[in-house]
Amino acid sequence: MSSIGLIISFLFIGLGLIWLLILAIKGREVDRRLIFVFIGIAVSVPLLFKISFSEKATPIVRDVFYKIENLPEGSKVLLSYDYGPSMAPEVEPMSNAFVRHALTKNHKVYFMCLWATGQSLVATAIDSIVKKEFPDKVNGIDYVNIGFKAGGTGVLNVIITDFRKMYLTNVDGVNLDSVPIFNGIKSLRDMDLLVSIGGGFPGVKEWVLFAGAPGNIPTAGGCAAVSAPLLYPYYPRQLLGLLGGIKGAAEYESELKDVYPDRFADMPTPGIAMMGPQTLAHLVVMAFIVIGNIAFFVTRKKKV
Amino acid sequence: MKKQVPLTITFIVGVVLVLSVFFPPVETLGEDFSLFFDIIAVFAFFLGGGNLIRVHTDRISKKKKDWGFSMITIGGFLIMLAAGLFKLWNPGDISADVAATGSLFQLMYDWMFNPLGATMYSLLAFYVASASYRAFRAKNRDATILLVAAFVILLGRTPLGMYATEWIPESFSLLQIPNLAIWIMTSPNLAGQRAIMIGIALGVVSMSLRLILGVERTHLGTDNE
Amino acid sequence: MARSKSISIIILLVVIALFILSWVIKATTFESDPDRISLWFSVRDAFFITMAAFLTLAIFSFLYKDNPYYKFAEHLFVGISAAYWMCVGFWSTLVGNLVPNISETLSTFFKVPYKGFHFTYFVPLILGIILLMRLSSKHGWISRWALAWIVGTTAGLNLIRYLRTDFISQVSNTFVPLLVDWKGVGPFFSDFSLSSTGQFAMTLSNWVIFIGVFCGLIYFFFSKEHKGIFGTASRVGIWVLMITFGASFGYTVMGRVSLLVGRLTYLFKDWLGLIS
Amino acid sequence: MKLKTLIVLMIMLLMSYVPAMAQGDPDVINPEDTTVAEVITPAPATNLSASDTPNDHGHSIDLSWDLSVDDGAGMNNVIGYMVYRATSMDGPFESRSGLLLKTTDYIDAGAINEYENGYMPDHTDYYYKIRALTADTAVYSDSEIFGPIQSYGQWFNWERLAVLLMVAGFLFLTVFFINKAKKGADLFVRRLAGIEAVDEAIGRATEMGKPILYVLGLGTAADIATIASYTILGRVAKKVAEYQTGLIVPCYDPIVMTVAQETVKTAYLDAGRPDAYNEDMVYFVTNQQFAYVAGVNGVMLRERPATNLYMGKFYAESLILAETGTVAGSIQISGTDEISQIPFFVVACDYALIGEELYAASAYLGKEPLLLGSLKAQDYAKAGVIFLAIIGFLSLMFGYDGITDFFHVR
Repeated sequence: MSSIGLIISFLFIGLGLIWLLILAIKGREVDRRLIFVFIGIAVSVPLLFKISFSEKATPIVRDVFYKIENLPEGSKVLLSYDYGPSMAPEVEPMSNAFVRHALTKNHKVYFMCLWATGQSLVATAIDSIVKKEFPDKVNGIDYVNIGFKAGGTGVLNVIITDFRKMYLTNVDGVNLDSVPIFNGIKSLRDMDLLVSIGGGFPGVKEWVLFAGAPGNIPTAGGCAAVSAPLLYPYYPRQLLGLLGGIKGAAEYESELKDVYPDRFADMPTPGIAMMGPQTLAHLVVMAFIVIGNIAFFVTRKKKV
Repeated sequence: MKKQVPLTITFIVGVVLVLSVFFPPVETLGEDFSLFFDIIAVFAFFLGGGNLIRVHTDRISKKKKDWGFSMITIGGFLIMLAAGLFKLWNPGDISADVAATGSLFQLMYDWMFNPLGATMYSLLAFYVASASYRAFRAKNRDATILLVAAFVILLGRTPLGMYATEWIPESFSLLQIPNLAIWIMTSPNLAGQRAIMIGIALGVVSMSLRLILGVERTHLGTDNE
Repeated sequence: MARSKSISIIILLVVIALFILSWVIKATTFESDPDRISLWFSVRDAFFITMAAFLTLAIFSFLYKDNPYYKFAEHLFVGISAAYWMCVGFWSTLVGNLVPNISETLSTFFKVPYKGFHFTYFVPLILGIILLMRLSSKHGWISRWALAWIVGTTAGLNLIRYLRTDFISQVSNTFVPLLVDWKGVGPFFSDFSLSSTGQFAMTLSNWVIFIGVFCGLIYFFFSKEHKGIFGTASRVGIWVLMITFGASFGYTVMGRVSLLVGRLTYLFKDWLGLIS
Repeated sequence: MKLKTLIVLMIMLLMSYVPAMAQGDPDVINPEDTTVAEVITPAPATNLSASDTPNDHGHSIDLSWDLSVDDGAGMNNVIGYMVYRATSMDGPFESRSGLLLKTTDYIDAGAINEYENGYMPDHTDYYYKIRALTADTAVYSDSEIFGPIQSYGQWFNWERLAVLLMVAGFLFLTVFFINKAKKGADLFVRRLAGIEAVDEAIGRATEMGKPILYVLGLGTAADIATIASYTILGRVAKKVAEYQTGLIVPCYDPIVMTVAQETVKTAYLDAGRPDAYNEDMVYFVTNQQFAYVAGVNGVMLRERPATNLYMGKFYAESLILAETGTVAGSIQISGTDEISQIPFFVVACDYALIGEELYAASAYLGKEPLLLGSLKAQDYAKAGVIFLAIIGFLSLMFGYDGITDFFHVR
């Protein structure tokens, strides 16, 4: 199935690109809608035929993985969902992998979000992953969801000194003092690891600047590819590791599968699956750049 | 007078906040002010909502071009507002989460707001391609540098880059495309980012000073009304 | 003209027919679903799933050209999103943070834990009301006080924040040794290879970062003409910036494609059921 | 005499050393002990000391101690520590921390306000002890009690001295150059191609009889980039009023909208055309990123503005806007301080202001001596950074890291 898809898509795209090239050499203007069609095909065909390639974790991803892996059992890990549904396809595979990994290692997981739109995503994660795959984990003891507060960096400024100044209750309306997992937890400084997943503002950068660095708390992140270059300056000093875009997610997933081949044999790997369309789309974009430049030089020569 | 009072307020608030950082007894002032800021922002949302209604009713009443669509805006706005403020179809009581599962608010969020936003965002995949076709051309030296850097990174993000340069021995592994891509990201890219960051930080500091000192005051409008 | 109008009406009818068709088919497939306990739920969910697919396609149609379906989606989106933020702001900030600090009666009404009366919370309340005075043409000018407060807060917080985090940390990170005695490799020049983890690569990186930041900053000098050595350095600065921009652009393509994958997955999987 | 003293000293030294040797040498421990280690009380943590946390507002005490010799060595039965506190020597002691693994310090901080849970009053005597715990909850050992100790607030945070010095230095530079400019010194400012293109673009719009679209971006009123954008908007609006071109300013943030209305109104007044000002020029679209983009896209294709100006904070929508603007055939000038978006603007727009240039633009446009003075101060600060960086790497080369330490400010 996937090899047929591969042949079809390569044939389709290859012939199309050759045609584009001929147009370019003739010096004709190419309609942008034609370019859109190519991208559409390059993305949807691998999706329909499930074409995927193998991945290997890079150091920056391994650093995050082995931080969670090597924390002693029962460590407190805070996951902040700092993204909205629009960014979810790219970063949700990461947050799902983090949740699975942390719960498998029996860490205590604290869910929160700095984006209002993150609330429903946390709820989905708890319903579809925690409750289904880890039925023995108890809300309030093994994990808790404290939800969203408006204010972005303002929230971080407050909870780095005191959670209870900002959060009176968890999302179910239970006072934090009656939630066992919050016993002895005053502020972010009591966490063993902060993980922010998000690409916009506030996101990983704000977690580093307003929580991780001032509180000296280990901070890791997962972000959309677009913000990854911005975060490299903080790695490895203030940010212990980073998952950049879907490639980072795919690497994390493959590492998880390698280390726990039995536990996660049937784990869905949206990250790895999504790398198929990625690769083809990249090839198409590169082909466009090359053809665009040929067109440019041809027309310039004609003018001269 | 109408301008002096605001300038004084800006000055006092700014100076107090700057100094509060250095004096532990008032250190938390910044926190409180951020919190206040959020509360004021919510009041502003009502201002925005009012403006939205005004603009669109105006379009409808004057039968401006596309006025029919303005009715859709107002309709969507009112339904969503009612669903959220009155917690329609919400399984819980008044203390329940506004976006609780099953509520109209959550349904509209999940099936309208969310797909619309995600689709709008995904248009970028097409625009990235059209922009790279149109604009990545070796017109001059600067553009060529930009083009080459982008190309190497793109190659590095695909298996193709690895296959093409796998033959390069370990002692020259920097020249392998994936490594070169990472090197570009962590060295020249980092330098560029850093220069911009330092510049921006200084720009922000300088701009903030100008605001506090009242040198920059366009935003406060004028005295003669 | 009349012909194009009749074509667009035909298209509209086809779209409506397809919408209803999808709605009905989805509803019938849902009927066997145990999660949806009544007919109402299957009809409702089928409507929403079809609606989401319709809106997705409506937005995509913009790639071809501006059209009534895009206009519909756009106007709907503007309306519901404006209301969304008002509701979230109302419940999470006003009810969640303001009410528990100013009024016990309101706290009981909204069933939020009362935190005691704090008069400082009247500052944002009053400023918020002042801001709303804008709606009055006579007393509109007073809203500037609230704006002045906001600008003062912004300036005060940002001044320190940027100085402390971005400025100082970035400057201190630029302090790198320009001759790298790379861990365990030995003194400089003992390992002269182009290995990506080697000493030479490390040293090269540090030099590039140092010179890059140096020249980049020179480019941002505004009060000196870029001539002579200064001009050369500024030109190198532009090159470094161009590499940065090219690299960021190339790196981002991946993220953008992911988003498209997400939407297409919805269409293919959740709506059409083509893939599992 | 001397010899005698020496011998006594030697004996004392030897005596004090012998028990230490016995304790420190793991071989001395009877193997039988380790098998029953579970029930044996471990050695306590030692050398507990406490002091008021420096550079804070009080209500907090720093603690430090040495690990129990049975932690990770010896009988190896200590699993962690807990901090206990009391207000008198005899207790009652209450726990102040969770289980701390392999830890030798802790900051015991309480709430600052009396009405809050866990309020920790200042100027009160506290007594601390550290409990070394084993896997068996009934088996533990306490350190010696340390106390009394009081917490109190400080007036100045010395850790932040470097920041204060920098603020002061920058303030001095700014005020100095502003004064110099006031006295009439001619301050040069380099060309900013993007800004020079603005006037031209407004002219073009007038010729074509089409409006100008000014997008303030996604910044809130709390973003400096947005404030910088107001100034440019003011200037553009004034030109637009003079030329009687149309102006469209769709806003994302209601507060920003308010300020923008004020700015545009003022500009029309200044241009002497208050009658031409219309409230609908500046309007609120919505507070959601992509809904806002959808709306602005619609405006671009329906109103076909001759010129699009994007100034302020932009996120992912930058490229959607710029590409749609290209389709509409508008001239596009952009400026943002959002680093991740600059590349898209550089690639897709006709002119782009890069980062700091956006802030400089407002000074450049006004050509006011006051603003130019502050630009000069900025440049001096940049020169300072370069100078510091050179000093920094020179000192690192000679193995001195005092300078880099100075910059590690909390």
